Amino acid sequence: MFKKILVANRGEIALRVIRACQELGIKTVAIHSEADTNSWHVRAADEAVCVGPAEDALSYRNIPNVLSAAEITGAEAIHPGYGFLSENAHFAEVCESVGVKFIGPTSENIALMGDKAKAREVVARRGLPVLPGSPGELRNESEALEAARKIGFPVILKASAGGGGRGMRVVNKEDELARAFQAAQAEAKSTFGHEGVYLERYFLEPRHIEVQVLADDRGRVVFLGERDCSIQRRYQKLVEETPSPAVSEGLRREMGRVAVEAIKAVHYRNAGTVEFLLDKDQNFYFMEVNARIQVEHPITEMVTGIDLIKEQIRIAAGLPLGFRQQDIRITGHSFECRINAECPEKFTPCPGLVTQYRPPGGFGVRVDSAMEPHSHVVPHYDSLIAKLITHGQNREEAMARMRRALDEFVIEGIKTTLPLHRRIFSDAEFQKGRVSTSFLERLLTNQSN
Amino acid sequence: MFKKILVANRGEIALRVIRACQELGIKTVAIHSEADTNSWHVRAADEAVCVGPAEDALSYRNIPNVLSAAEITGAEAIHPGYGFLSENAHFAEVCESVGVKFIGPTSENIALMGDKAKAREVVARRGLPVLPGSPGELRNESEALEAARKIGFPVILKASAGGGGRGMRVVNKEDELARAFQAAQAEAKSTFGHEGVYLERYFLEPRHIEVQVLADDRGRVVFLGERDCSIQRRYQKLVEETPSPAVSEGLRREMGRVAVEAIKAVHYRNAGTVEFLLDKDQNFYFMEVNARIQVEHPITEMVTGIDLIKEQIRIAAGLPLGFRQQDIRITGHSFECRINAECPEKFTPCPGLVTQYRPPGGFGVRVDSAMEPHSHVVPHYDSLIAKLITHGQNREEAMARMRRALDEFVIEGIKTTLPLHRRIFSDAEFQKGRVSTSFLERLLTNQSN
Amino acid sequence: MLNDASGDQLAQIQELVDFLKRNNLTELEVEREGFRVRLRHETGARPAVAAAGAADFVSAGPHALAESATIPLPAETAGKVTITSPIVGTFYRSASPDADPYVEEGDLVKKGQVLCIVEAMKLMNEIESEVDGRIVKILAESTKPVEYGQPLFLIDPTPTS
Amino acid sequence: MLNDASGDQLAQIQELVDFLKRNNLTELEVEREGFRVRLRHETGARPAVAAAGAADFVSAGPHALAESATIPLPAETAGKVTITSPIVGTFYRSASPDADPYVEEGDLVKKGQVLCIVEAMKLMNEIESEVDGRIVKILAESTKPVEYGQPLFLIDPTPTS
Repeated sequence: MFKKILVANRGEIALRVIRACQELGIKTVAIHSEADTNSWHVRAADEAVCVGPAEDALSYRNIPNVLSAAEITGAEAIHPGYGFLSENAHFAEVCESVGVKFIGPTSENIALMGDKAKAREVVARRGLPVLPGSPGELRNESEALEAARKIGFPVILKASAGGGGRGMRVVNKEDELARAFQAAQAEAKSTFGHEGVYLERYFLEPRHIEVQVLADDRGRVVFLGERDCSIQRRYQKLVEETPSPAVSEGLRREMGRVAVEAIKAVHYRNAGTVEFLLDKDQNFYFMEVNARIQVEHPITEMVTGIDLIKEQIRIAAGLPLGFRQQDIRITGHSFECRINAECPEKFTPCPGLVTQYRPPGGFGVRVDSAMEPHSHVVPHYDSLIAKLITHGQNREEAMARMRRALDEFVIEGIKTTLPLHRRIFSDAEFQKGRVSTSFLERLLTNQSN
Repeated sequence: MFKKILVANRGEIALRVIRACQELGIKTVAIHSEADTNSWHVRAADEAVCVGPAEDALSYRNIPNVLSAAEITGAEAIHPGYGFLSENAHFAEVCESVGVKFIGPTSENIALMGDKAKAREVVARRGLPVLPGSPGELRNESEALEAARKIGFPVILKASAGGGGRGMRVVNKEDELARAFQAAQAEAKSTFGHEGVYLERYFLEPRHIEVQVLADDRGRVVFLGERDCSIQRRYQKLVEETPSPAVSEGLRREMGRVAVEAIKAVHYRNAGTVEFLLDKDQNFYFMEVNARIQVEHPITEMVTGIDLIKEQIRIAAGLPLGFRQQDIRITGHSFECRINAECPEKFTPCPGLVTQYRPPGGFGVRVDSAMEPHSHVVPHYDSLIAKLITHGQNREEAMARMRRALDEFVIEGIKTTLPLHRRIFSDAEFQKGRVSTSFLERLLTNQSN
Repeated sequence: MLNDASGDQLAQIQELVDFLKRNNLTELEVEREGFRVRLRHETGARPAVAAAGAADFVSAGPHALAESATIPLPAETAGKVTITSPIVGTFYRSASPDADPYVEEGDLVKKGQVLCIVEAMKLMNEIESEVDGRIVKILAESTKPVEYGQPLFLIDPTPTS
Repeated sequence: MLNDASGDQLAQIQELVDFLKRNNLTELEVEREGFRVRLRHETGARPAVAAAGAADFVSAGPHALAESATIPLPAETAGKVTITSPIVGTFYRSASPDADPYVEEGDLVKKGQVLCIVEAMKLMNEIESEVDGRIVKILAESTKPVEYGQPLFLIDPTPTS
């Protein structure tokens, strides 16, 4: 096992990783920018190294400085968290070349998963259900048209290098395709520096279901149930739950089997998430693999009892998984709310001084946050300031607990998405579990009426 | 189900009950003394009534004012928490007579359980293993001597009406008995107003094991595993865990069976705890039934997923238990630390203004507390200010998590038992689970050497 | 600052208090030309938390009542005696629905004279005046619940010359 | 200060409050010509938390180093230029173990002159002086790790007359 790990991140996920290390008896090194000198994650770690100014490109994403920090502190491994360098294949490769263990998938895994069209092709070759789409990047409009005809309209154009909703175009009819293709290419080029675009079937009101997997060095792969991430706003998740109210026990086993097959097909290692789209007729389609620990990993921990960060570390240290598929038990139900420092109507970031901070407590309530009373929310980074997670014996209890915890949560001085979360949890359709990825847009539209 | 419940308590347990009510959609009424006007439990409730000045005899224990508060607010039921009026048979009886539901055992249950010698007699008559002792109160020295000879020395004299270590005397030899008997009687009289004294076998280094039970109106009784409460100082518990490292699966079933039999023997209703003494040879003896929810109930909740306060409310509302014995699953391991506002060396209360307060967070950590930043710990009440509870897949993980959470817990401005808890959790014998009720005294003695 | 008549001074101190709170200070001391003001504010979450808590909190029941009851200003109470409820119960100004109120505002009362009834658990508890004096204000509403310590009457005591 | 009309006074106190917060102070007392202002601000958990946290925190590594390094007092730095490390790495005062240090305290240096090396990932990064001047103080220890922004040299710049 490692003796010292450098945590190449900030905020709640840095603290999350440090806590796991502390519980494993592993020393930790925090890195930080000049804007984060007083942050909790810096104080929580055994050592801390300033790696650059506030701009993340010069600090948290500064590969030479991050690696130097590992070198001068003698850290044997780096946990990248999510975001920043977590899905940077080059970084994972450099880590490997200088003998620092990258806690995550291999650089080859990251590179392949980063090319979504190619990843899908590999998985499809195994005979697994893949979202109907073009076999790879589309070279021109006529290729796009041919692929769209085969798949059937409506279709959606996406950037190969993309994510987060950027560079996407829904096309309902043939005669809209040419213009949309050009626009998508241009946006992909300008946003991601790569104009590659692919195309897939567009579903109305689908659910976003993802399956958590763990894969060790010896080829053992297990899945830990699914997460329903349908509550999104412009592809940004706001609420997640597990189990999904739309997934039966049989469907769960089937999705799990496909996820494990897909992971094996791409020779994936460490923790990963297989994303599926679930249509109204309970058909599911492989979309991609998220090659990192995800923001919403805690809800899986709540229902399985398995500490995913510790498992990531154990796998990276070369240890075999300590359990088999049949050992995994899903107990109860869990929700997560992502509390962002944002104006709840317009979702514009709202940094500032937190004058009052009182997280909720009690049975079945978990808070993952690096906030403290009098914290400063700095404007340079992601606006996620706290993850509120509840667990209950069933969906109803976990939901009632979330409502109670949301009411109890006090954050003063800045605007947050707490009021929106309270609104979601008092919505009748949400309470019944009848949601799709368009739920939130509709809720917000009703609000303004 | 009740529409409105009055919570006749303060501090963490009042907030605990209010949270359960909120999750059940039940309105709450807080009561408070003049010293607690700004307390969290007062603000958390839907309504609040001041019931008297700071002295608890005139406020939290003031039966007319507490019942009037229920009357003027239209509360249909009263949850007494622990302490204060929770084991006052007269109060339970008055509640029943004025048509307010007392959430707890019947007044007859409380009266019988309050007379420990008699309760033990009733249980013994069922053929259950009871701590060897006098069959009831001892009228004089010769009765005491006769009983002691039958049982065998060493013996311990205890006040029938007692608790918390007051009025107890260990007697090693026959010629010490007469003087000890007189002293115990006198102390019982002066402390509890009743000179009744009984006698029982005294065990060296026993474990204190208690079994949580739930009993509904229809006679169904289930047990929810045991709690090991051996870490005590002068009969005040400081750390509890479940499952007990000293209890095998077979022993657990057997203790559970005896606990359920005992509960049925005394026609007990609602949540209760059957206390056993476990000797070094794995013999266990019934001691008493605690006729209330206990401070340490959260660890049972952590490993069973069952919300004991909600079950208390459901049972009081006349609902049958929603599960059977075979539905109860013990998952993982849980510890609780009682953080008191006390000087950690001498255990003298240490009230004052809390200048900094930052509870720990993250996976497997639960904090039950009504503390907030800038809270005042008032000197009038119990010094318990927070319960820190951890859960893990096994004892090792729950323990590592507790060490991590204890390190993370920041309470400034007052002295607390946090340093002592950190010390207990880094003790090698404790880590191995090799403890008895004399563990803590020994740890404290070693400290001063 | 602070060198005018006392009414203005209060306004000015209020300004300082607002300033203190706005800036989340815990202590503020200002001294000038023989005047010195020192303010301390236990920042504690009180008002903020209450605001963020359940909206129901001030919607119903005796708590709301206590909040909205006419709490006399410090200036009004100077030299006056406040009669508070010694128990929790329901406040009645008269012995029965048909009877006249025990006292009205402006009435002269004697020490030991019954001012009202607080009913608790079907028992009628007569509340007596603690002083000789004149009823300045009745602070609770008849038939409404009162909590322990809630102000019921403000009395201007007769000088015991 | 504080001898104008009261509105201005508040504005001035506000300035002090901002100053207090900007500098992360907990207490500030200003006295002038019969006026005195004292401010306190419970800044939050910083020092307390550090004290309550892991003892290891200041026991090892570059953080401890940064803490214990000779950080010049404000008075010492007035008018001086601090050369900080632009990267994370290991500080060397000379090109090789046998070589003489690039500079010593008291040396005159030219803008662009190499002052030291910071080694990172086996690469030797030469750190140059940003000004002409005299080395007042060397703030880091040779062969020890330095973090981004850590002060390395204090230079008294030559007046550019």
